[in-house]
Amino acid sequence: MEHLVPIGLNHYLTISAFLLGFGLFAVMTRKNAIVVLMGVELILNAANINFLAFSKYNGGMGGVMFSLFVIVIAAAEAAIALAIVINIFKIFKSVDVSSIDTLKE
Amino acid sequence: MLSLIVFLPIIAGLIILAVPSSQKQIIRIVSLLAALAQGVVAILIWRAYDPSLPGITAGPGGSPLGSFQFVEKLPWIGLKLGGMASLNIEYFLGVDGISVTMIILTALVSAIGVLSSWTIQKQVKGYFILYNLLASAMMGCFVALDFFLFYVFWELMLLPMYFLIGIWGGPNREYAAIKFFLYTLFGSVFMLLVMIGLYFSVLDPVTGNHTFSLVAMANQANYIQDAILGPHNVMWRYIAFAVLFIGFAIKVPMFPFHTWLPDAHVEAPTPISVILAGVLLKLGTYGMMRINFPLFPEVFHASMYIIGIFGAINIIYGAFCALAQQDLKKMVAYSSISHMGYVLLGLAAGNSEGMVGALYQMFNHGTITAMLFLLVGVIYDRAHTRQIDKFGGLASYMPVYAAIVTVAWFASLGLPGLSGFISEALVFVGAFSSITTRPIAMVSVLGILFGAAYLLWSLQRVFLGKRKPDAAYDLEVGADGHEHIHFHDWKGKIDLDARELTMLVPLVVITIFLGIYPMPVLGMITSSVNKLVEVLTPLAIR
Amino acid sequence: MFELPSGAEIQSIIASLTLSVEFFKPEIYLSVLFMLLIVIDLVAKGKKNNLLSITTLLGLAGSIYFIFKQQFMPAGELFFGMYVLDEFAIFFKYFFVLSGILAVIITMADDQFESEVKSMGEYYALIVAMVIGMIMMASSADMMMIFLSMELVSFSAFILTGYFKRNPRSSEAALKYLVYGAVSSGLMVYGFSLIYGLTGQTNLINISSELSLHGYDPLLMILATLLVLAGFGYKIGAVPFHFWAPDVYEGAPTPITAYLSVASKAAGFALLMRFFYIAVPHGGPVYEDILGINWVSLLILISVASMIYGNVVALWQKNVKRLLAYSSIAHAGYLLLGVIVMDAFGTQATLLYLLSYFLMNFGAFYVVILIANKTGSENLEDYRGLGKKMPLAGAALTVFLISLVGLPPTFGFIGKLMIFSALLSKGSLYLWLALIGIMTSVISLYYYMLIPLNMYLRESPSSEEKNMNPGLIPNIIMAVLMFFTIYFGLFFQPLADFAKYGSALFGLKLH
Amino acid sequence: MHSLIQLSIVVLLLPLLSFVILIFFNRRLPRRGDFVGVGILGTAFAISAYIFWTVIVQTYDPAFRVAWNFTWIDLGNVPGIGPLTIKMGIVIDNLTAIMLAMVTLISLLVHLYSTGYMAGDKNYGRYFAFLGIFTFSMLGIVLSDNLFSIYIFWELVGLSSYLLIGFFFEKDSAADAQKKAFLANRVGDIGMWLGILILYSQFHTFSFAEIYANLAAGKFAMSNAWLTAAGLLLFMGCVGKSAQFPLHIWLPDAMEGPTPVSALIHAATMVAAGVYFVARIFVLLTPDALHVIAFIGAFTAFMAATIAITQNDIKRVLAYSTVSQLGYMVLGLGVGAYSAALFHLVTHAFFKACLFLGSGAIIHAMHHEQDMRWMGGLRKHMPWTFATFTLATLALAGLPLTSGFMSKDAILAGAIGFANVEGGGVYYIIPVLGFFSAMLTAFYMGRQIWLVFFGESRTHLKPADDHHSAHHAHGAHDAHNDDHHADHGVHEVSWNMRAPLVILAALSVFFVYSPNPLDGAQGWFMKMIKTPATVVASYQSAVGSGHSALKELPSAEAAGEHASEKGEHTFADPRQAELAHTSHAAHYTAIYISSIMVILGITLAGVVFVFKIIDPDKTAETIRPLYLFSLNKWYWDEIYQATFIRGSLLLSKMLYWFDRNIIDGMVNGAALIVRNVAFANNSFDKYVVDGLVNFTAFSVNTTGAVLRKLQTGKVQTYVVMLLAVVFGYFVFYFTRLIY
Repeated sequence: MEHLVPIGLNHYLTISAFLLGFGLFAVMTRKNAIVVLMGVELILNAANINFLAFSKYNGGMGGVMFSLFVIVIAAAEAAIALAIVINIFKIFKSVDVSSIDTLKE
Repeated sequence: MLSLIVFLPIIAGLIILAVPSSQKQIIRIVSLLAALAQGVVAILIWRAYDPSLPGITAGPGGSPLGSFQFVEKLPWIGLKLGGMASLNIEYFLGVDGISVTMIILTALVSAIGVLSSWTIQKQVKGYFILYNLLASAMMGCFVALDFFLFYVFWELMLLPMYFLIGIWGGPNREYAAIKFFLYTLFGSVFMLLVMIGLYFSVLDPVTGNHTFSLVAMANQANYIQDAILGPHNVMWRYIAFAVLFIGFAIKVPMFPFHTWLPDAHVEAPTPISVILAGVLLKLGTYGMMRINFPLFPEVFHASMYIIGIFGAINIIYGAFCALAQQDLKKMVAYSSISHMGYVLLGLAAGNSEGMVGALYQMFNHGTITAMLFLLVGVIYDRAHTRQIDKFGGLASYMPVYAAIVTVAWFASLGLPGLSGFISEALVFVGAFSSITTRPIAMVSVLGILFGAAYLLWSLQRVFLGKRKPDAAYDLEVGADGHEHIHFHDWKGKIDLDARELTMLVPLVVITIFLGIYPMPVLGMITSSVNKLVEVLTPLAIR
Repeated sequence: MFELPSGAEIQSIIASLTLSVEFFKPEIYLSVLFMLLIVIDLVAKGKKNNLLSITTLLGLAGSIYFIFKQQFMPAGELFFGMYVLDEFAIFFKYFFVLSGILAVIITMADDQFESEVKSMGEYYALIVAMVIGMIMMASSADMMMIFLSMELVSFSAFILTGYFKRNPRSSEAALKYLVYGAVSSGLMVYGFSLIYGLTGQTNLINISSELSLHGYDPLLMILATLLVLAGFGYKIGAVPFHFWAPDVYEGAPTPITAYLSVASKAAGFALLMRFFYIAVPHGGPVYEDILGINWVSLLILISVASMIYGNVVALWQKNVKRLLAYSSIAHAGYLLLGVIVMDAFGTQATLLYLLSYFLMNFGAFYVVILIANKTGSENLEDYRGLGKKMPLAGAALTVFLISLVGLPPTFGFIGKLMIFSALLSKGSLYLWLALIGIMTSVISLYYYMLIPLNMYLRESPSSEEKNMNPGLIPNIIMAVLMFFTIYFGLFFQPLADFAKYGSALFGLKLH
Repeated sequence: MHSLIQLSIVVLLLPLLSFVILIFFNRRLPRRGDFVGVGILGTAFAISAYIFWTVIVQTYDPAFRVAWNFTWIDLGNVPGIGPLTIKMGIVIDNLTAIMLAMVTLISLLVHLYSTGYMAGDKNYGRYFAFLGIFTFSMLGIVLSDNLFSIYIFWELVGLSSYLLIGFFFEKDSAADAQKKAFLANRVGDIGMWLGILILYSQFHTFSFAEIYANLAAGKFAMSNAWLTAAGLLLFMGCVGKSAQFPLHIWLPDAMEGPTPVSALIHAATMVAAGVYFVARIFVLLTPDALHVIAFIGAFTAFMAATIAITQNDIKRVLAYSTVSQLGYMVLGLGVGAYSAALFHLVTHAFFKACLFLGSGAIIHAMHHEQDMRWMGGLRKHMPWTFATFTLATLALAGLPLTSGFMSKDAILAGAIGFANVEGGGVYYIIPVLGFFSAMLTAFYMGRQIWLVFFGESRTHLKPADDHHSAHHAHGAHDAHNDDHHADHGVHEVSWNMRAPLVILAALSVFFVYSPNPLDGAQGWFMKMIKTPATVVASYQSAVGSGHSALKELPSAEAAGEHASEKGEHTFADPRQAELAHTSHAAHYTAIYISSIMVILGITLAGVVFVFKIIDPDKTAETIRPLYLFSLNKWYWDEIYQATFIRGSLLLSKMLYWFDRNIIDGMVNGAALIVRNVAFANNSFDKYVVDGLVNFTAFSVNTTGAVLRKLQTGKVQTYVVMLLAVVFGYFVFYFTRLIY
């Protein structure tokens, strides 16, 4: 087992970077509003991982606290978002983000 | 006293604001009274003015007193700026020879403007409110000695003018209004930067703070050596001078920034044309004399030649364009471009004769052009056209009108015995005496000829000869067997009526009197101009 | 790995908390107001909208008292450095409360609410919530606090934007706002996390000391700052983070548009200034040696882009609300000019400009609402001939627009004057910025003047004589706003002094 | 203040008074107030006669001079110059006294005459008012002691002539003529003004006395060429007023005015003002300038004479003869025959006025028929006119015993002398032209007398389609009978028109001026008016030689220069002494030649018109090109029309186009293009375009158009762009960091 590299900061950071990338990708490409919002969640969680990893590696509880708050915020955001999306669906009869572009230029 | 003369019209405007808009007559009378009151104050100032005090720069001890007159100096804004020194703005009014003439001119022209506004029927209330606002702003520009204050008044003129042209103007008024607005604004916004730059470069000798006071700025000793516009920053000083000059030149208007003027004039209602030509254009050259040149004397001295050339271009170019006009009012507009060229030339001369001539030309052009526009308005009211070839032979049927027109036209072409001549003569004398502008003067003299050409030609086509076949009026043989003239849908008097005469006669009298005996005006300005020349001449030459 | 705190520690913690509460009164008060409003709404079941609005007005007005009391308290940290109380914060507290009040007033004047929604319900509560959030934004000294308060503001804003549930434009605006806001705040948080990683600190002051102490990896730092800036930029609606703004401003209920364009922009600036002045090193030798990585240049870029983009695109707008939206982007640019100067004078200029913007923008939107009430439209064409029909509104709008252009004798001119003075006080260094500002403001004159042009110079196609008088109270309010816009244009001493007072940032003396 | 000065001021102001009274009140006064005009002028003449008496007869002193001035404009203490004022003033010397008397007298006579001639005109009162202001300004010129006031009155004279030429302004021809006259004069005035400016820029004064003093003291800092230029430029004023070539074109057209006006202004006084002015500035004219002046004078005299031969309009003949005679005077000044020229000025004034008034009487009698071809046989009908007219004609032709003879011979003598002094060669052109013109003068005057007074009346020959114009000479030949112009009631004019004729005729007899009919030099005039000492030569000596102006002068000149350097100033400039001497010597030769010439001319006229030995029409046909050339006045009008007038009008049109399209377009930033684009877009983009005038609307506008496309309305694109920006900026710094 000793030939296995212990999991270090870099691994966390890489994962969070990937998460961020996925999140942004989802936000940019997915048509379905719900998926877009999931992308946003991914972004936030990427941040969370960073916070936790950093707080693990350079001590201090700040990161942990921060990530807790981020999670809470994410939840609230999701609630509001869903409410708005539902409202959108009521009106536009679709949740296709890319098709909702009456306001432009 | 100065505050009074500045704010009288605004007070009138506020009163009018209270008057219900149906009471047109009351509104008119209120503004007329305001204008007359302004005139009275102007006369008082003129009487009480002491020609011996030079003005331009501070008197003994760095205070404006003893150099300027009727000084009113109150602290207005005194801010502690974060980190920096404080921002001091003063409510600082005062007159010297340069401004006192302009004050009188402004009072005169705005009073006449009110009279000629009598015919305005559409939205009288709004019209007179804006008109009074404009009158105040103009007056303010001439008496303000604090750059900030000056700038406020300067910008304050734009909006009323914009609406006065835009709402009460001719068919193409929107275009003319917006064009006027943007040109002049473009000219002035950059002035703002220069103003701030100057603020940071000048210290008030008395208080030791930065100051907007033009009096302090006019004294090179008050500049911080290596401030942004201090004596060491030669490049920036040149740029600042150019920026200011363009800003004022647009108002003058100087070629090639003049194209707003014909449009504005053609569209504007008569009284506004009168104000525009009578006073607003003067603000450009006044600004040069009060701000642009004294603050940057060495730059001025370096650029006299260029300014002179632009003056010459204005003179001749304007005259030629006037020669080509079919619209009488447009012709007059171009003629004022040409005449303001004389002012520029006189300023470029940089010596007393030239500057006195320029200032006097400003005054005379104010009165004469006002007269011209009023006269054009008279015929436009009657015939609803200004096309030169739509008339002919009017002199036979409107003798009084024709007589006054002849006086005005000849005054405009600089006939001796009428005020225009003396100023033009002085301008030429000055421009020729200065080595720098001598060749320019030689060329500009042609302006006299072409001026005569377009004026006489138009005079002939409109008033002499016989009625043109497609003229804008009919002839009918009256009861007494003589031919009479008849304008379509014009009920009023054919020849000038009382109101028009009351507007025109004073101007005619002034024109003739000042043409024979100019000292009443010259006496007031000479000492200031001499001082100005002294300020402008670098020590090397002095 | 953590050991539980001893009783003594807990004692001290509680003590400091109770101490902090002393300095936290306005926020608490406002939170109470917030809940009160919800309760009232539940009780009075939306029958009496006036009841709600009046309560809100009084409540907000009341909060001024507490803020006023805070003026005499010593500046300092609260809640373990999470939160600060300083002149800067107090300035913005006043600012936000007043803007909240104005937002309520405007709302009361807007007839659209009758047609669009049954009850005002939580509307006013949310406005108050926004006020709280923004106040906290202005006073938070810790990244966590920043994030929380920002989200509080954003969420309330999302809901308010979509408040007209049955109106597609409103809902669409809400969605866009939401997505865009979520993404950019997400990026911001990620940036925060990176900074945390660099420094191990969340408190701004500690961060800056850490950074200047140990230096940092410039690449990571710039990335972090960019991400953070994305978050702030989205709040202040500056190019290139502005994309949400026009759509949201157009779609949202007009009072909310006004509110967002003034208040939440101001909150963004509060954050921006605090963060850039305190957290990240700037000025001085500290950042000279870091391979020319220069936040100021970044801000310059943004502000220039905003000024040009906002003004140029506004030329093409036919809808007044949208036109004002673009103009607000441009104004973000002008405000940034003040920030760029990075000294007390600059801050003062920015704050003063915010004040002027507050007056004239609210005024403009107010008149727009009144006109929309009568004509039911916000398109330029429908403004034709209004000058005659609603003389006071026309005059007022003209004054506000002139002020927005920045012509004397209006407050807007003073704002511009101060900004440009601040730039020129640095000699010819920022002259070119001032030039761009001047040029663009000449452009802006054009599209602003289109509105008076239509109102006065054009005749209205329909000459039917319906009563266009907006009513007594609106007229008075308009008149007052107009009066102040001009009055402060001539006698701006008190406000300028106030801005000077506000420019003292958390004890640290700006150079 | 000298009593004469006071009187002269009164004389000066009286006509102005009459102008003011008449212009405002003529309709209220009986007879439209003509008696006011006549009365006032009578007084004025009486006073100036008194002045004349005191100056010329009592103080019989060539050097007599009184002056007075007052500060008109005070420019205060001018930096670099010190106290600076512009003064107005009056100077009275012999010349002034004579001119005063002459002007007031002729003016009075014309007033009197006009009461008959203009009777019944609807603007009768205004007419006298205009005469008044003219007399005022003319007297102003005469009395001025400085260039500035001369320039002022100069222009005022131009104004009054403008007003009077266009008195019948309903006639387009009159309106054209007045404009033409004013503009032609303006051209001259510009030159004059520049000349004044040159002198002022040196001495900061306008006063003759001071300028001459400074010049004599050699204070003229510019090169001598500038002085010549100044002289010639000042002379341009004379070219304009005195209708010298190339500005002579206005005078004939000026005959559109009422005939008495032509007599007063365009024959006797105003046109003479130019000569008077040159006399005033005579002392500062450099030899070079004088040469140019002499040649211009000679050429004008000759050209006008050739034109006068073929004109058919009775007034035009006189007009051209006036031009020709003015040419003589200018020639005289040019050759240095100072007093002779002025002498001719005076004599010519009287007999030419007489001729014009006579022609006026004829026209009046002929019911405004002016074409000599339709006159004839009038001597029976109007003997008085005939007698006076003939006498004046003889004077003009320069037959002995007339005043014209003396003055003209004096000039010609001067010309010969001049040619001798200058050493012959081209300079002999001047006397030759002079004599030849003398012959032509005799010829055309003979023609006129014959056509008008002798033979049978040809009124009935007048073709119907010929509208009073001398231009359609060919209309003369297809004569078909209709007698709508039958000469019913051609009769002698009334006394108030006859009296002036008689007086003026009397004044063109020799003994008025000199006891000796052959030598004017013995007359009081030549004794009183002496050639003044030039200030140029002394300037030479003061500044030292080496000036181009003198290099060309012959040895006599150079010798004289040294003389003057030694400082004997009997004649400041020895050249003048030389001239005086030679011209005196040439006196009798001049008499002989000119008499021969005159007689030649008259006989030729007789041969052609009286005895019809040579048929004028046939000769005209044989030398048709020459004939037309003369008839069409050397085509000057056409040339000017084609070049200057057309040219400047065209230029003005071009410039205006330039203004509207280029300048405006440039400043508006290709507004045209964009406006079209804008019209396509919507109604008020036009204002977007023109609104953004000052920095190239086009670019701004299109950038706007492009940028707004970024706002796609799709939230995801927004996010993409956001990230793109962040990433791009990041990459930018990344690269900055790596390299």
